[in-house]
Amino acid sequence: MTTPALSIHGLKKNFGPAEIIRGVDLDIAPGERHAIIGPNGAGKSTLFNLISGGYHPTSGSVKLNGQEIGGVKPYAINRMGLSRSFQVSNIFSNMTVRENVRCGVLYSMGYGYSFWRNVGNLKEVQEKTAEILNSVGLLDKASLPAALLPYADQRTLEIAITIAGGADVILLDEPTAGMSHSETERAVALIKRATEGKTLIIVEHDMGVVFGMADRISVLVYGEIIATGKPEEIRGDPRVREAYLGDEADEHAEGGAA
Amino acid sequence: MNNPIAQSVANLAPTGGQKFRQRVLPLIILAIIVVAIPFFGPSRTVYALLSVMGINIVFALSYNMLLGRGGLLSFGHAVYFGLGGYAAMHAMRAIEYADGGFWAGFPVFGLPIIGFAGGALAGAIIGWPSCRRAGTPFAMISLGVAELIAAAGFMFNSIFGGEEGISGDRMNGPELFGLSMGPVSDVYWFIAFWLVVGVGGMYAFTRTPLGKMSEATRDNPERVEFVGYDPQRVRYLVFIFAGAFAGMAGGMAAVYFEIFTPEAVSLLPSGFVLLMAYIGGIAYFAGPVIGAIVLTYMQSMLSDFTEAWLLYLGLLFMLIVMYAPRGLAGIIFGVTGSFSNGTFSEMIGKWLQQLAGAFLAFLGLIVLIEVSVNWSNGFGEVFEPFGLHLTFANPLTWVLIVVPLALGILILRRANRETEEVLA
Amino acid sequence: METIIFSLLNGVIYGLLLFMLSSGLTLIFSMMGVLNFAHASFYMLGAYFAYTISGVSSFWLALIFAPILVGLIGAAVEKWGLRTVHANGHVAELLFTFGLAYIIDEIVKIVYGRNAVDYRVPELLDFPLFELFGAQYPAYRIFILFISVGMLIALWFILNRTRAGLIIQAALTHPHMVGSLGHNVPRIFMTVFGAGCALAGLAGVIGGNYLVTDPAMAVQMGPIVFVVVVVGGLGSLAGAFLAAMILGLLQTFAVAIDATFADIFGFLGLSQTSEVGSITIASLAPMLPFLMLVIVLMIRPRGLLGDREL
Amino acid sequence: MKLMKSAALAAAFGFVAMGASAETLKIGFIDPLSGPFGPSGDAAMKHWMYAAEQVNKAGGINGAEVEIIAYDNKVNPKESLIQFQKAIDRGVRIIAQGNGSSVASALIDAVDKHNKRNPGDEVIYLNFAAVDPSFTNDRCSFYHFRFDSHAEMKMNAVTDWIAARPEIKKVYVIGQDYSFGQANAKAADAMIKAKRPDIEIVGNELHPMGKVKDFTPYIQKIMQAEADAVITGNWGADMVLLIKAAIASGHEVPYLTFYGGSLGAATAIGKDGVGQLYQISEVNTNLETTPEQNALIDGYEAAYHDSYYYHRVFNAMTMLDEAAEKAGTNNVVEIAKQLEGATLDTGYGTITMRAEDHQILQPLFMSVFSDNVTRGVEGLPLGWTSGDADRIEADATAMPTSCKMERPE
Repeated sequence: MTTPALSIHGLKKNFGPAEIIRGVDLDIAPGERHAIIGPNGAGKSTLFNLISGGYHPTSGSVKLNGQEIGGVKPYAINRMGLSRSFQVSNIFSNMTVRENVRCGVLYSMGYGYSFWRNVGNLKEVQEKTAEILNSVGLLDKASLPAALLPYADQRTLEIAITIAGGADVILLDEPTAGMSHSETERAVALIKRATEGKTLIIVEHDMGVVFGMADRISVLVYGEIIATGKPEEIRGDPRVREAYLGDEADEHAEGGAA
Repeated sequence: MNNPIAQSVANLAPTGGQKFRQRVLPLIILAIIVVAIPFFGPSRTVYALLSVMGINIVFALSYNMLLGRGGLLSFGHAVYFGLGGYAAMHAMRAIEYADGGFWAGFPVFGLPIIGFAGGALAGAIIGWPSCRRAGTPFAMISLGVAELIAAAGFMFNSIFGGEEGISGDRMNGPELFGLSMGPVSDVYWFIAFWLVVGVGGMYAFTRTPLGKMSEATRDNPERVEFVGYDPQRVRYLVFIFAGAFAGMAGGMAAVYFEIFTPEAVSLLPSGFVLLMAYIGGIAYFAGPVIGAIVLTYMQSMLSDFTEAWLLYLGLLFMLIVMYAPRGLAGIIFGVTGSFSNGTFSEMIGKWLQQLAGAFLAFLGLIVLIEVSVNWSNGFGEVFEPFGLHLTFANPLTWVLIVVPLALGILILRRANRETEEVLA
Repeated sequence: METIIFSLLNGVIYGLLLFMLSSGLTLIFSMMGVLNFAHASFYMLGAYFAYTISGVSSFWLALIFAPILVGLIGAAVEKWGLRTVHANGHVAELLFTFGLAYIIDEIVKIVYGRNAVDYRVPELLDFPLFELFGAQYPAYRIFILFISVGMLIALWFILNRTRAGLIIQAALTHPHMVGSLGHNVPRIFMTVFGAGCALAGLAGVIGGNYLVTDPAMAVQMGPIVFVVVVVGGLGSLAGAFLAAMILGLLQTFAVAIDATFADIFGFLGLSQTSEVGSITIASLAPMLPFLMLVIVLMIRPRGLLGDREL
Repeated sequence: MKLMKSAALAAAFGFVAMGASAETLKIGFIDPLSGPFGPSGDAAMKHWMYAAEQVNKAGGINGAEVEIIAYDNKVNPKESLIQFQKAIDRGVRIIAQGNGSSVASALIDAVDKHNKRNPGDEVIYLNFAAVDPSFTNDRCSFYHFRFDSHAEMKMNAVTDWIAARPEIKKVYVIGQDYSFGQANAKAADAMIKAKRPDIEIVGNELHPMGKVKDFTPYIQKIMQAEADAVITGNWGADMVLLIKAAIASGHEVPYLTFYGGSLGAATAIGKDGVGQLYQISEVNTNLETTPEQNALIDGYEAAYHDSYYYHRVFNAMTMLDEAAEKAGTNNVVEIAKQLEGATLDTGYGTITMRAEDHQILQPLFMSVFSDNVTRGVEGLPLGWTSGDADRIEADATAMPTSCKMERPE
C-alpha cells in the first residue's frame, strides 16, 4: 500500500478537563475524496484545526505524506502541501479578488518574504492567479474589493485562495454552508473540478453534497469516529442512523446554536 | 504572454496609463515641487520648515508602514528615529575626526544610509521580542521599550551624550554634487534628495510581496498562516523596514540639525509621529505626508500665535478620531473622488453647510480658548482680535463664544441629519 | 532592619495608591477592551477638584464629592465621545483616549494655571503619628492605608454581593456574553467607565496632597498604571492588586540597595568605573516597572492572574 | 504677548526675510512657552519684557526701541534650531535663552556655525539660566555670554557655606541621574573633601530624572545616614517631591538646593518647608538694597502679578544697554567686544562679565525659606531671606576656566 496522504493515529485533544477529540484514527489515501460528517459539537472543526496546525494535539499523531505534522505551525504545514478553507468566510476583505488569490499564490511560487520585487511585474504569478480566477469563475469580478462580493462568491473566493497554493491535500470546512440550492450545485461542480487529482477532506452538513461527492465517509460523534466507509455502507449503518438522527432531534430543540 | 486567460486578467489589472497616473505621477509631481521651491527664493524660515517637513514626512511614512499598512500601533517609533540619528551623528563625528581610512572618504551626504542601517539594526534587535504579538500587547511592549530606551538615553553618556547630546559639523568629508552642506539651501537639496528616495522607497515597498502580505496580515493574520506565511515573521520584517526608514529620517535630521539629544528617543516624538500619521490619514499612502506637513507647520508656527497650540492640536486629533477616521487625506480624496464619479454637485451643498458649521463652531471655540488662556495668564493682557477688547467680564465675549458655537453645531447637525435622511 | 520595615510600610502604601488608581482601569479595560490613556488624567482631575472643594468647604466633603464629579465626567466622556468611536475598533478608542489626555491636560493648565496648586493635607491629619527608629511617620499615610483598604473592601462587596456587581463580574470574564443576557450594554459600559474614573478620582483626592498637584501629575502616573493593569492580567482585580503591591515593594526596596552592576557582575570582569558598571540598582528602581511590563508581555501575555490573553 | 503676536503674524504670512531695522533692536527670546516647562519660560519672558520696557522708557538702546520677540522652543533642541532660523529671518541678532542645557548646547553650536558660515551677519547669545560649566570652559564661545553662575560656581558657594558651619559633620548629596546631576555629585564630593576634610560624605545618590513619585525611601536612607545637611541640584517635581517627603518624615536638616526658589515650588511645598529649604541664588527679594532696586521689584510684581525671580535678566539687559552705548552702535560684534570685561553696580553688589570666558561673576546668597518676610513669593506670606553670613562674594564664586577664546579680528 502506498503512503496515505493523511494518516491520523490515536489523536486526542483536551481543553482543560473537556475531552473534545477522544482518540481518532483515520487513513486517507492520495487522491481520495473523504467526507467527515457528524452532529454539531462532535469536534469536526477541532479535528480540522488539529490537522491544519491551528491546535496542538494533546496526544497522538498526524502524518502528512508520512511526515509528522502534529503541533507544527500552520504555515509550515501549508508549505508541506496541505491547505484548508474556513467555515466562516476568511478572506482579505480590504483587498480585491485578484489580490486575494495572489496572496494564496505568492509563497508557493517562491516569492515568500521578498521585498525587492514588484508584485505587478511577476509574470508567472499573474498567470497563475488568472488561471485560478478563471477556473473558479471569478475572472470578471477580479477587480472588485472582496468585501463587496455576494456571499456565494465570497465562499468561492475562499476555495480559490485555498487551492491557489497548489497544495495536494485540501481541507474544506462546510464549503456550501448558507448557499442556495443552485449555488450549492455550482459549488460542488467547482470543487470537483478544482480538486481533480488531489486529496480532498471535506466537512459538510448537506448530505446531498456528501453522498454525491465523497469516495469514503467518516462519522464523527463526540470526538470519536464511529464509522468509516463507502457512502452506501454509511447510509446503511444503524449506529450512524442512531447517533445522527438522535442528535439532530436535540439540535432542533436547542435552536441550532453553533 | 501566450496564455489567453492571463491576458484577460492582465486587462483587468490597471493599465499602463492608470499605473502611471496613480503610482509614478505623484512621485514626479513631488520631485518637481521639491525642485521648484528654491527658485522662489525662500527665506531661512521657509527652508527650515521645508527641511523639517521633509524629515517628518519620511518619519511619518515609516510609522505608517506599521500602523496603516501593518496594523501595528506603536508608541515607541521615535526609538528607531533616534537610534538611527545617533548612528548617523557618530558617523558624522567619525568623518570630522577621520584621519584617512573608511570614514575620511565617506560623504556627509550619504549619512542617511548609516541612519537606515542603524534603524534597521535597532528594529531587528528590539523587534524580535516585540513582534510576536500584534494588537494591544504590541502597543504595550512598544511603550515599555520606549520608556526603557528613553531612560537609557540619560544613563549611557558615551552613546547618547547625556542631556546635551552629541553634536557634529556637517561641513566635513568629501563633497557630493558640489554641495558644501553649509548653507541651508545646500542642506535643502540634501533633504530633497533623500525625501524623494525615502518616499519612493516606501511606496515601492507597498508593491512588493512582503508589503502586500503585511496588509494581508493586518486584515487577517489567521488566514495568512494558512497560505504559507508566518505572521510573526511578516510583522518582524515589516518592523525592521519601518525602523530602517525611521532611522533614515533620523539620519536626515542628524545632518540638518547637526545635533542629537536623548529627547529624540523619548515618548514625546513617538506620540507626535502617531498624531502626524493619524491626522493625515493612515488608510492612504499620502495621508502621513499631509499629516507631517500640517503638523510640522502647527508645531513650529502656530506657537507664535497662541500658547494653547497643544490644545488646538489635541482638539484637531480628537475631531479626526471621532468624525473623520480616514484623516485629512480621507477628506481631500473624498472631495476629489466626487469629481471623478460625478457626485460632486450633489455633495457640494452638504459640504458647504458642514464647512460653514465647522467654521462657526471653530470661531466660537477660538474666542473661548484665547480668552481663557489670557485670563489664565492674568498679566493684564486680553484677547484683542480686530481691536475688540475681550475679557470674561465683557458680555460681548460670551456672545462671541456662544452664538457662533451654537449656530455652528446646529448647522452641522442639520447637515448630518439630511445625509441620514438621504441614506434612509 | 529599619530599612526593611520602612521599605515595607512605604511599599505597601505606594502599592495601595497604585492599586486604587489602576483598579478602575482594570475594570474598564477588561470589560470594554479600552486601554484608557486618559485614566491618569482623571486621577489628576480628582486632585484638582478636591483642591477646589476643600478650598471652599472641607477636605472631607472633597473626599466624597470630587470622585463623584470625576465619575460623572467619565460617564459623559463615554456617552458622548467613546461611544462614537466604538464602531471604529479598539485602536480608534485607544487613540480617542490618547487625545483626551492631551486635552484634559491643557484645560487643567488653563483653569488652574501651569504651576502646582496649594492642595495640602487637612489639619486634622497633619501630625506625626508615631516615631520609628528616629523618623516620624505621618498620620496621613496611615489614613491613605485605611482609605485604600476601605475601598478594597467596598469594591469586593459590590462585586460579590450585589446584582450589579455580579453582572460586572460576568462581563469581566465574558465581555461578549453580557448583551445576550438582556442587559443594556451601553449603560453598563457607561456606568463602569464612570465608576472606573471615579476610583481614579478618589486616588487623586488622597494622592494629590500626599504627592504634588500639578499639571504634570497625569503624565507622570500614566504609564505606571498600564504596567499594573497589564502585569496584573486582564479581568483580574486580584491580579491588579498583586501587581500594584509587587511594583510598590519592588520600587521601594530597590531604592534601598546601593549595589552597582559592578558589584553584582564583577565576576564577569565589569569594572566599577565603567559606564555600565557604575549604574546602581537604586537608580534603576523606577525603570523596573517597564522592564516587568515588557518581560510579562513576552513570556506570560495573560499577566499574573489574568484569565485570558490581552 | 501682543508684541509677539503682531510680529509673528507678519512673519507667518509674509514668509520673507526682513532685515534688521534701525528703529528697533530685536531680542529673540527662545524658551519654552507651552508644555510642562511652559511656566519657567513664561516667567522668564515676563522678566525680559519688563526689562525691555524699562530700557525703552529711558530712551532705548542707542535710540533704538528694544523689542522682545518670543519663540516657543518646547525645550526641544531641534525645535529651538528651527525657531533660531525664524528669529534670524525676523532680523533678530541677539538671542536669549535659559531653560535647558540641552537647548543651550544646541544653540551655542548653532550660533557658532551661523557666525562662521555667515560672516558679517553675526548673532550673539545671552544665556540667562543654562548652567552647564562647559559653556564657559572648553566649549566657550566669543558670541556666548552667561549671566548666571554656572553649576560648579553654585556648588562652590554651597560648599563654602557648609565649610563655614562647624556643626555640619555629615553631608548627603542627591541628584538626578543625568549629566547635570552627575557633574554636581562629583563637584560636591571634590569640593567638600578639599575644604573640610573632616566632613563625611555619607551618601552620594543619583535617581532617574522625573520618574520617582515617592521619595520617602530615599529620605529614610538619608536619615539613617544621619546627615546634617543635604545638597541637591534637583529641579521641578523631583525637587518638590524630595522636600515634601523630607518634611513628611520630619527630617529637619537644611536641604541646600539650587532650584528651591523656582516658580511654583513655594506653593507646592508650603509653610512646612520654612527653616529647612535653602536655595543658592543671585538674589532674594528681601535682601537689603537700593530704593531703585526695590522700585524695580515692586514695579515688576505689580505689572505682571508674578514674583521677581530672574534678577539676572535685568543684569543682562542693563549690561547690554551699557555695552551698546559704549560701542556707539547696535552691531552685535561691537557690543560683544564691549561686554567683555564689563562691570555693573547692581543693588546687590558689583558684577563682572569675565573677559576670558564670558562668565558673569556675581555675589551669591544662601537664602532660607521663611514665614517672617516683608516680600512673599507667589502671593504667599512666605518668602526667602538671608543674613550677612549667607553672602558669598563675587570674587569667591570665581572658578578657574579652561576656556581658550577665539576672538574675531
